[in-house]
Amino acid sequence: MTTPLLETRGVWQRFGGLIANSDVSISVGRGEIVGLIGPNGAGKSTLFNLIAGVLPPTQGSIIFDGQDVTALPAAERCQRGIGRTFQVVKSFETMTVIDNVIVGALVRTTVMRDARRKAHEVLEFCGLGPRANVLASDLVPSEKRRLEVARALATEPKLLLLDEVLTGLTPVEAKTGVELVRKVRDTGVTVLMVEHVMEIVMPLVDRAIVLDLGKVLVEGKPTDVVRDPKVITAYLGDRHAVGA
Amino acid sequence: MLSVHEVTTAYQGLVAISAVSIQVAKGEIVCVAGANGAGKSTLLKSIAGAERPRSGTVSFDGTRIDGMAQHIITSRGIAYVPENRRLFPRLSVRDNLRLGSYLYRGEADREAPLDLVFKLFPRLQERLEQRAETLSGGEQQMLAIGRALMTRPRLLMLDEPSQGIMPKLVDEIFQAVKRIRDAGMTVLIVEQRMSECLEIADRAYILQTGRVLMQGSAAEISVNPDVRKAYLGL
Amino acid sequence: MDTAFAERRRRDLVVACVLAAIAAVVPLFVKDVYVQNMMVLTLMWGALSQSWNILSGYCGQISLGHALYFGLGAYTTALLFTKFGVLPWFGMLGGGVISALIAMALGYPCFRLRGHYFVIATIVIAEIGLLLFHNWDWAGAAMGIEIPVRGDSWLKFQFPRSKLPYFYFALALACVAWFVTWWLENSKWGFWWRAVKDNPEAAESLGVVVFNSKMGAAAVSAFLVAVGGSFYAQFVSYIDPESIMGFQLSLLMALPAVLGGIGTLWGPMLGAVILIPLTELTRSYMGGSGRGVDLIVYGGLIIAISLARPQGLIGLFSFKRKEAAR
Amino acid sequence: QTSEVVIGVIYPFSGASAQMGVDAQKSYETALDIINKNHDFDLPLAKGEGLPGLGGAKIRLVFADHQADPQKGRAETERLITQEKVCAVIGTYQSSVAVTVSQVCERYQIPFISADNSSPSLHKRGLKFYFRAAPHDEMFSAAMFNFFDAMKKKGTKIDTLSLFHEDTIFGTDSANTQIKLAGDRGYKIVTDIKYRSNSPSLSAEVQQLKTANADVLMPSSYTTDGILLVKTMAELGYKPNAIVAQNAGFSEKALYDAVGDKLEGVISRGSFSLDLAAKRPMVGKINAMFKEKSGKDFNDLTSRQFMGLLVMAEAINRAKSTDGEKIREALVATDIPGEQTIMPWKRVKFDELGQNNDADPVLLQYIGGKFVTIFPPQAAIAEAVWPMK
Amino acid sequence: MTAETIIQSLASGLLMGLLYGLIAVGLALIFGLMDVVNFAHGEFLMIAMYATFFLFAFFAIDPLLSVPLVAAALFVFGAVVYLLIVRFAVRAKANAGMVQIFSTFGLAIVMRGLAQYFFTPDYRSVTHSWLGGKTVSVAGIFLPVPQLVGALVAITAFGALYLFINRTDFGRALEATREDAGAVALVGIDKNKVFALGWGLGAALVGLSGAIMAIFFYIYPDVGASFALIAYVTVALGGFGSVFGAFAGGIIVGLVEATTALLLPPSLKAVGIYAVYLLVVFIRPRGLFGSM
Ligand SMILES: Nc1ncnc2c1ncn2[C@@H]1O[C@H](COP(=O)(O)OP(=O)(O)OP(=O)(O)O)[C@@H](O)[C@H]1O
Ligand SMILES: Nc1ncnc2c1ncn2[C@@H]1O[C@H](COP(=O)(O)OP(=O)(O)OP(=O)(O)O)[C@@H](O)[C@H]1O
Ligand SMILES: CC(C)C[C@H](N)C(=O)O
Ligand SMILES: [Mg+2]
Ligand SMILES: [Mg+2]
Repeated sequence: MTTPLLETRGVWQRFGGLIANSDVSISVGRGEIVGLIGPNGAGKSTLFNLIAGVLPPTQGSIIFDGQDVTALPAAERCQRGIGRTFQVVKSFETMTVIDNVIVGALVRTTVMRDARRKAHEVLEFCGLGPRANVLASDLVPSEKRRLEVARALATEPKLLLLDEVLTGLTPVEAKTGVELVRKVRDTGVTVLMVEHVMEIVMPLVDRAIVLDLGKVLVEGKPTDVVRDPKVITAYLGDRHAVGA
Repeated sequence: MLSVHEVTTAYQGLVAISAVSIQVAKGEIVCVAGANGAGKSTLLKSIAGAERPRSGTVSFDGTRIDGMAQHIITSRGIAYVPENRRLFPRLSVRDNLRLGSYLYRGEADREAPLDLVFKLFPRLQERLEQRAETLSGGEQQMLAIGRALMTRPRLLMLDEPSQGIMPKLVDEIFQAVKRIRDAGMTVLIVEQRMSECLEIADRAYILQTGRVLMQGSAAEISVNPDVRKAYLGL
Repeated sequence: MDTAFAERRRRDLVVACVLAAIAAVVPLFVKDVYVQNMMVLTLMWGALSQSWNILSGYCGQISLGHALYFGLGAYTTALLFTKFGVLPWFGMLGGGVISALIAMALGYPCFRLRGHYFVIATIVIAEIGLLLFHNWDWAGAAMGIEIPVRGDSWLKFQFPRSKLPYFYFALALACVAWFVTWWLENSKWGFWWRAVKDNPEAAESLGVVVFNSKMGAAAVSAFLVAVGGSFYAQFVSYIDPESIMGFQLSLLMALPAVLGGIGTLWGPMLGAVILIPLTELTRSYMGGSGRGVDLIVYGGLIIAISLARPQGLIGLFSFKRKEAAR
Repeated sequence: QTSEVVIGVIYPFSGASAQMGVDAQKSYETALDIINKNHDFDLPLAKGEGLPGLGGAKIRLVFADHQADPQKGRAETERLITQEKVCAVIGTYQSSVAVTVSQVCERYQIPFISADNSSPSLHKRGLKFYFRAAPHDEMFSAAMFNFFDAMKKKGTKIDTLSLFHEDTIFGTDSANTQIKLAGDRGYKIVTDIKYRSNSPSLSAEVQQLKTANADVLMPSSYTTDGILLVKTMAELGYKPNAIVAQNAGFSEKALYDAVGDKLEGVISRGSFSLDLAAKRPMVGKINAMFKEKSGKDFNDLTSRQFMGLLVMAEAINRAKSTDGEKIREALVATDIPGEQTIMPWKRVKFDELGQNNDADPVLLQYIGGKFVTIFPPQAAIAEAVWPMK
Repeated sequence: MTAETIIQSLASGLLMGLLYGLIAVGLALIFGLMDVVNFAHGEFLMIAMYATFFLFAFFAIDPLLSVPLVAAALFVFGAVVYLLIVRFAVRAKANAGMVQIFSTFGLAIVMRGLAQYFFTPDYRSVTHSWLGGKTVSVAGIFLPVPQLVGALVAITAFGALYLFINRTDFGRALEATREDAGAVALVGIDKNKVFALGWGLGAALVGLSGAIMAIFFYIYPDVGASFALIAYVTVALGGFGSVFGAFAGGIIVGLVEATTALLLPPSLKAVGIYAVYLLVVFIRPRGLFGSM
């Protein structure tokens, strides 16, 4: 295999006395869908923030596409191909859905016509086509999460970081979501996703990384991971121990 | 205890729920389910007074509460945990919880429900001084429920409480809901995780595009073939 | 493609051209100098507010210190002309460039600030500018600068007896400010700015270089406002610090945009068309009493409009509604 | 013939100096009463009704508000000229506004009387339609230094001066003149404090004055700052030997109402003095008319405003026309003897720049609750009390 | 420059600073704690000064006695302004900040107009009062009694307000309402009541300062303008959301002003204040003690 697309090397993040990430070293290969799971507060979103460049890690480095991007600002990382969604959605509330997505598309082109076309494509792809001209503030939460994905996709990322975008869906809707992520991967995008719903994670991801208390607990095939007693105690609870 | 009668609510002319009627009896756990955009949240908002119904009535303990200001409805014993939680982001966990008991300020036992809250969510006790906005997603959900409990509601309304919660805790939250009911409260819960929810619920309603599609006891609903196909994905 | 969108942009342009054309012939019929003066002011404030709107409305960096750029434009022009004989046209350009540079230099530290901290920083910086000019003897200090007027001249852009040339310049300025906004609105910058206004963190994650977009908006905005200031110096032919750099001026620049619809294409112009005549007429026809009635009426209307139409008067025009929402 | 002659009066009627506008309004109305109605005063146009030269036409005043903004002053002047068809304009209190108002008048060939502006630069701009019957700050300041010279001759120690002036055009101009005169006449300025007008506090400024402790304190302040200055001086225990003020605030009733008890012996320049009533009884009567309208005695400003309108009306009457050029010619030919004014002036006669150089300023001293003329000797009715109490 | 000049200037600056702090603290409550901009703050002060003046002129009530009366009157006034105007401005969905700025700016103009209409633009002052003109001098340093009393009132008010905000449920409710006015109903708080009280309280504090100021300052319809900008800067310098910040901010502003007047031409003394503000926020974007 060639170099992984993303690697974190001994990444630490401290908030005052609290250690949100401690010595996290993970890697994500090209074309993979990797699930990042773990208890609430384990440091998953924090790790996303470090990868996307919202914060500089207290310690450690982040290698993307063979280059050390630790010192780069978020915008620059986006230009290099890291797209992300926010767990607590951050839509541009006074802009329409399509305009939200155009902002993303503008990283790759400055020709408005192209950006707009791209945005429409992405919206259709995410099933938000009919909502294109609605103000983002009028969307319901699940739509906003889809908008997050659409926006990130419009930046044509190599790596897409999805932070709980498939929550709050009925199981049937979740299946559509799963298909969507697969389609994304099929266009050549590598996906690193956080999700708590095992019904979604299990069938979707190629590999799962479990964080607990800021550290990598286990990683491996999803079917193996969910059988791991450590993961069951820390994360899944008894029901899933049998159910999975 | 709660009776929603033919309530219609619209957003700038766009009808989100129309002529929805539901009943919740004291001591029940009632689950409301339905697809995205079916109007579940709107229903809760209409009860809580966050949105004003265009027509229909909402009665609580025999008094009409539709049209009342939201804070009055809260003070009458309905606590509402909205989908987006609405914590006070820059206040500490402690202050968020204290504000929950604002209605009981000056009373000696204002912090009484705190024991229950910490028993249900010990994590909160560890994070008392942290600002709410820096909590992880799951922790925020716990705080939102905890804050609602501090208002000592008789009816607790939860909008998708399992969202963003780790599997182990989802169970715990549902168990907590059960314990909350056992502590004497009534619970109206909107959930996508129907199977888990139906396990603890007494009755359920299914909404579809703003109307009640189906209602019945939890047991009936969970074996209904249509529901199994359309909502449980089985 | 999004034809509805393209069509709306085209329609905006057509409407603007028609309005400009109508405006252009009005003074041929309206000969009253007072009314002409009012029209010049309306266009000028419309243009200023439109320029202010770029930084504060689109990019969301509320500045209540734009009087600084207005004053810099006016001073540059007046000083270059009176001290060095440089024609006002160059002064205008020079004032614009100086203001844009200063806006960026100030933006460097200021754009780290958020919310009220930023607003107050802009106020305070403009006040410092005012005080410096107030005490700068070479620049006339409190005495101000009187631009010697020697008869009609396009070269020197002075017309003691006619308002028309000023009117057409103000109209052109308003058109330029409008057009620049129109053009930027559907450009990378326009989108960046609105994204930065709504959520800088999300914008950053989508490749928007937040700092640069603020700097860009500040520069464009300051440049245009400075040209307005230069124009004002020529128009009044006398400037003194208080009347071209005072805090009131910064507020007045923001007011049309806010009342008309902040962050919208048409809002500032609409606001100016309503507000400026209102200001002038209340003062002229009620102010002479000395009893403050004009203030009561004027202030009352501001309260009424801002409460009745918080999104701006633009919302009254239903066909523009989507515009405002966009 | 015209039955009505319209004159524009342009003042600040709102904002920080609104009071000046309101007082001015009362003063102009008093003058109007005298012109339009029959009064037995030895003043131009007092006897008989209206302007005999125009067949008894009455004068009508149109007041306009310039809010202390030169641009608004200009716009209002244009409105007055073009819409209200005024044939003359009077104003403006603030010198900065007088700049633009006079420009407009020049363009429209409408005479402008700068009734109460005191900035010396105003008449030196080569305007043909600009006239000022009253003294300007150079004349006022010269009077002060003449007074110092006279006092020195009598053996009073006056060597050092402290200047204390506000930072707008009035204060700056005044201080510049005083600095120049002090240099010429060999006085030492030990501190020159330029302060921001309407400052919330003047403690630091006053402390510096106190430290310098010059023989004379020379303030050029408007009313607000004047009040604060005097109060702060008392608070900080600063009692100068003498205060010689460049009028403005120091001729306002409001200041004496507020802090009069601390101002016993203060000297201010002025162009008016109620003492004159002793010599010229009509002054007292006219003052009474004004007091009835405004509740105040005439002061330096309101008296100049009063005279401004009379001078203008007298010229229009002689011009027998409302044509601007004709009025201008009549103004150029104006020669009103001092006795026919309410001022201690020699006469009203304009030089080629439109300035009346015979408007002798006086110095007044505030003693026992009223102003007493102490200089120049020919007008004085009392000796200066020096040092002030 | 003598040592005496410097000490006297600093002492005067300190007293003035406490007064600035007192004026600012009402604003700190409205602006800093509720995040609502009040551009009519200076006019609130103006009204308070007029109230004191008329109590003195018509009923011969000494300003010192009118302190509580004026504070109470302003409390009602502030609450009414909130209920009649600001409540609607806060409700605006889009650009609520600007709507607040301009509705209160409109209010400021109306208040000036009304003051001019009813009170005329004349400059007024309270001509004699128990404290007026009294000065104590310590080792050659003069301390005017009105300002000393003002400083005392300021310190007391700060202390009381600090405790009130930080120790009572009302204070917490106020903060919560600022954080998310739409969410307080979830815990049974009536945001209008909280805000009306907050405005009342803020205005009452301005009332305190107005009554004290009336003893030694002149009064006219535009008098607020001189203090408004300083008050905004003071609050921001101290940091939004902090009562203590407004207190510290006031003192710093007073001292800086006095110092600048010694070092630069006094007409530039405000530059010192502004420069210090900029310096502080460039280093600490949240002001000295700000929480937001
Ligand atoms: N800015 C911050 N300051 C202090 N603590 C923080 C901050 N951001 C995050 N934390 C803490 O760091 C820990 C990790 O948070 P993070 O958001 O990464 O968790 P998570 O794994 O995404 O959890 P969830 O699944 O609930 O979203 C949490 O305990 C959180 O409270
Ligand atoms: N603030 C709003 N403005 C306009 N339309 C809205 C708003 N909130 C909800 N809607 C519309 O009302 C309908 C019902 O929304 P609601 O939030 O009640 O659905 P829901 O069943 O809770 O969906 P979800 O499962 O996604 O939470 C949707 O079609 C939605 O688009
Ligand atoms: C004292 C006043 C007569 C001076 C006047 N305000 C001016 O500026 O000219
Ligand atoms: Mg997370
Ligand atoms: Mg919902």
